[in-house]
Amino acid sequence: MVDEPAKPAPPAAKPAAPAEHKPAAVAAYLPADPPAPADLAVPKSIGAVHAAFPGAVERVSYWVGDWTIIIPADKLLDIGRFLRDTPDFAFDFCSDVTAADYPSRPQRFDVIYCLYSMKHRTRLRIKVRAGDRDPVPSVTSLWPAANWLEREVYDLFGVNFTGHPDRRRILMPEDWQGHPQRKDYPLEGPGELLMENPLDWLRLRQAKEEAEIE
Amino acid sequence: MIIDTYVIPLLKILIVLNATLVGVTFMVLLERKVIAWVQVRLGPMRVGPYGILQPIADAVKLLLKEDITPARADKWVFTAAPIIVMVPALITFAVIPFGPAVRLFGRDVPLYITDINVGLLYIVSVASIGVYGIILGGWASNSKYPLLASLRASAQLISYEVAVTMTLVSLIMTAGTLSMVKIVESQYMAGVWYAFVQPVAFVVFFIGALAETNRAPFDMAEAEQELTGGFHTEYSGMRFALFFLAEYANMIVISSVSTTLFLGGWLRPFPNVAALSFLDFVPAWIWFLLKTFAFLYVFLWVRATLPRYRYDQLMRLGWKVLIPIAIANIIVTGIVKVAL
Amino acid sequence: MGEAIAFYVISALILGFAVLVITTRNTVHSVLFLVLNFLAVAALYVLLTAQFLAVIQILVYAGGIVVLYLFVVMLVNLKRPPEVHADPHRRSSLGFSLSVLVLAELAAIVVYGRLTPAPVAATAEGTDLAVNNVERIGYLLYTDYLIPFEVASMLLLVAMIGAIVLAKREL
Amino acid sequence: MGVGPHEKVKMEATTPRPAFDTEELVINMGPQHPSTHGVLRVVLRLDGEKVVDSDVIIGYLHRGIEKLSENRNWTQIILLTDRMDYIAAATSNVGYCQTVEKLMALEVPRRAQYIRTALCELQRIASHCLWLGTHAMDIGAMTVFLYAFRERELILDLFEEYCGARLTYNSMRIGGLPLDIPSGWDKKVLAFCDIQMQKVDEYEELLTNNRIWLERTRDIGVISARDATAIGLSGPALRGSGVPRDIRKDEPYAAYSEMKFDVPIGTRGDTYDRYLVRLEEFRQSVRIIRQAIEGLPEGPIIGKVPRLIKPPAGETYHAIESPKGEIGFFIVSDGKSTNPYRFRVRPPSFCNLQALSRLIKGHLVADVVALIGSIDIVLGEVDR
Repeated sequence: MVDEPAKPAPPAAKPAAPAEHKPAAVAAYLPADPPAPADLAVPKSIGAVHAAFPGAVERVSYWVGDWTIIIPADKLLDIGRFLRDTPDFAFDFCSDVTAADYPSRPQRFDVIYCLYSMKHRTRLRIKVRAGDRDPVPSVTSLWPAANWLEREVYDLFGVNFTGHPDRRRILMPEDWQGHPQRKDYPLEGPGELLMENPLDWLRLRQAKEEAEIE
Repeated sequence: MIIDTYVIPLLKILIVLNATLVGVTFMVLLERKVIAWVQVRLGPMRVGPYGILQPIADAVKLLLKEDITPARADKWVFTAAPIIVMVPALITFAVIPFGPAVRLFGRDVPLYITDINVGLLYIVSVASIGVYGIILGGWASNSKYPLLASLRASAQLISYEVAVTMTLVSLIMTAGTLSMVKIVESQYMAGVWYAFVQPVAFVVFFIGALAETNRAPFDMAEAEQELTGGFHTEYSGMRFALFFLAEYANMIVISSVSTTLFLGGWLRPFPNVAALSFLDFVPAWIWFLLKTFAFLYVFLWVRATLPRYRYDQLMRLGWKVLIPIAIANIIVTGIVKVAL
Repeated sequence: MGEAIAFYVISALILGFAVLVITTRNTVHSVLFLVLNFLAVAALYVLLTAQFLAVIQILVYAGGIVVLYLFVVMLVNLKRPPEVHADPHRRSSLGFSLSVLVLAELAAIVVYGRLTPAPVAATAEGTDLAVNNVERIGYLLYTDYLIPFEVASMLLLVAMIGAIVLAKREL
Repeated sequence: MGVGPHEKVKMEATTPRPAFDTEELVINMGPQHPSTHGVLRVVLRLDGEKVVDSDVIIGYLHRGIEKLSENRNWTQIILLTDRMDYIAAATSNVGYCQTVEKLMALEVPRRAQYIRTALCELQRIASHCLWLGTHAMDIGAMTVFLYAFRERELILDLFEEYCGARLTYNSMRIGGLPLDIPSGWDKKVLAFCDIQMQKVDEYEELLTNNRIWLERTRDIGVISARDATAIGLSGPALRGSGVPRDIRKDEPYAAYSEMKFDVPIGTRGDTYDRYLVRLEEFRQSVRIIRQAIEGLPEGPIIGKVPRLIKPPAGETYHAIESPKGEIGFFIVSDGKSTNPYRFRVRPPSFCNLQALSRLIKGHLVADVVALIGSIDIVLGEVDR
């Protein structure tokens, strides 16, 4: 159960999925991650990450007062430990781990870690981009709080967390097929059936519509 | 002759049994009302004026409910358990003296069914049989929560029985008799209720009584918040009602016993003060009932006020506090007896 | 007359329950028959106007000891597959000879009882017995039977300490 | 232990057998259990009555509010947030509305901020009342339950008068409030404050120095400040461990920056400290409500909000202090559609519940219910 790889979901552009059930206009959106205005001082934690891990930070973004850094998944544990253990910023509280799905991008998931420092009362967001089956290291060893949060992200998005002590579904039933928070998850009909065998679902739906017409 | 040996005792048994059963059902109402008043509620108000007929509605409801026996339960034991709980609670009343002899239709009729010379021991031993119903009820249900609860309940009953019996020993030493009637009479001779002679024993007995009747704050066995309802979780209908009634019957028993032992039974307050002799105007059995109800009220009051003990704390209280106190009390009583 | 009927009925019950105790398959049922057996024995004591003994019989045996049996039986799963019941080490001959011995002892007691007349003192105080039951037992325990009584109490104390030591190994 | 044939097989399989068979008992607490506060399921492995191991299973109330919100427009979501922490629905409303306001850079009028503050604090009292009642009930003090519900009823009446609903209020709008307070409402709130202050003393009389209560809560479920932070506790559960963290003070929202109040913290981090912290929060909440109502500024109740709410593309995380802890909203807007691209709630009950397994380990069954009560969860929020 624990080591079972993430359930492979169909690629985003699977032709069988009925297009009218996919909010197509929404799915095309890609996060802007706007860079910080030049006249704004970058928090010292971000500066320190830049210095300690040169070239690791892919992007620094600022929007309505929130700072976000985008880093590659393989640096996540190192940077996370650095941010947690360096007393100057001490991000010891992981308030949230979540994800967002952008199916039109090859690395479709943004895995988002919201950090908070009890000592300095500051927040920082870390983003990691990951493809469907790309491994994302679990940060449970750094912040035990991430345990259930990562389970939820795995459950609802199917992000492939590696090294998680107890990777099971948490909100959905254990035998559920597919990951409902993905943007290509159908909004109506038997979702698990569609995920397993899209043609069956289409036939079923067709039969139902025909019956209604008659 | 026939009347004295058969008719009168049978009539007395009939009256006491029925009065007890009615008392038990209304005890349920009293409990609901008293706790409701403590909690600024009204309690049952719908059936009859002020909900006074609620017990009847409850009884009808319980009688008409489907009587379920769980699959793979031990049918015989499952059926027998509520009876085993109920019967000892009722037959205890055989030796409880409600009052002295009164003259009725030209005969001296004592207001108790019988007076045996080991009355107190009889009550203790009969009460100890009731444990079986609880253990077996939990076991026969073939379910985990009732089993856990019945283990708790029986361990609790056995432990507190020791403490209660120990306090009784010191009381017996004071009274010099085991007969319930003679204990009351000796309180009359002494001119004082034994609650004042043996205050420590009284307090220990009261705590033990709460625990022995599985009442709050010692109601682990039926802690619905923990064990979903205790040993009678799987019971329904009339069989559940028997467990339920037995608990209240036991409360009445233990209150009557404490009244008899510590509060002077049917005696009026301050039996030695002649100035209060106008109180004799009230019949003796009324005094008895008043004291018993005062006791019962304290039971309810405690339940409405206190949180519940945890199981291990309860056992610790029983074995490490109450039993040593009771033993010390016996020793002190003995020394005082010898010294005087 | 009535007394004799009661005696025979109760004796029959005692023997019946005793047989049921060893023949019943279900261990819990067998413990329950044991309780009934004890209760019947207590009834027999009442018949002999030994109320104190009857009450103690119920209190100690039915109400105390058998409850512990029940605990053990319930908690230790004794429901085994049937082949376990066929004990290969069963010593049928030993059991048989032991029961013959017990029978012989009982017979000896009966014969002895017939030969020696009942003590006069007991019959003389027989009327008093119903009233002074407890006092008489107390008196006897602390005079004639003082040593057995004290030995028994020592034995119980030892058993108690042993139980505590067994249960609380980390003391 | 049991009587079923399957258990026999298990016993024989475990060879060599010890002198005494000590089997562990697995019991299922919930999802149908009186003190799991809804549909929480805890699988307990017991040694006697001691919890050896446990598994907390949730999801029985999962309604997919996050997914649902991605297909509702921005205003409709307010109503969904009611259904999460239905004990303090207005607090969830405020959290969500403020997040959207942050995304849209909307200015909320001061009067609305003050009323929001008062409503949030009323909700905190209501939520704590429910918590206190059920917590005490779980430990067996049944009267406190009804006393606490009596006061909660008064709050529900106040809310009914304010917005017409008693449970799911839908009482906020993006940019302000839908309704101004009815006339005379402020006086009723102040009168309620006086009542509540007395009643808190009454609760304390029943419990705080009660010997049995002390024995049941002292040193039960102790968690150090460091562990509590690491495992993600927030709200009173975290403050009970001695971490002085309160979003109302640290990252003030609504009108909290103008309010004077203290943040109570515990010292030992046990159930009793969490209890004391919440009881003190009753008093602090009353203090805040009095300030908010007495200093209520005049003015509009809703800011300049466009008719069609469509925040510019971007994302933000905004957290406020709900009665249970940090309730955070992470919202991604694509700037084009009238619904959020991603809507995420950081539910405090969910994150606090995570600590349960750890807290109950080594305690007895009776403590399990005390600890479920002590971390104060609402399953509607845990499962969303």
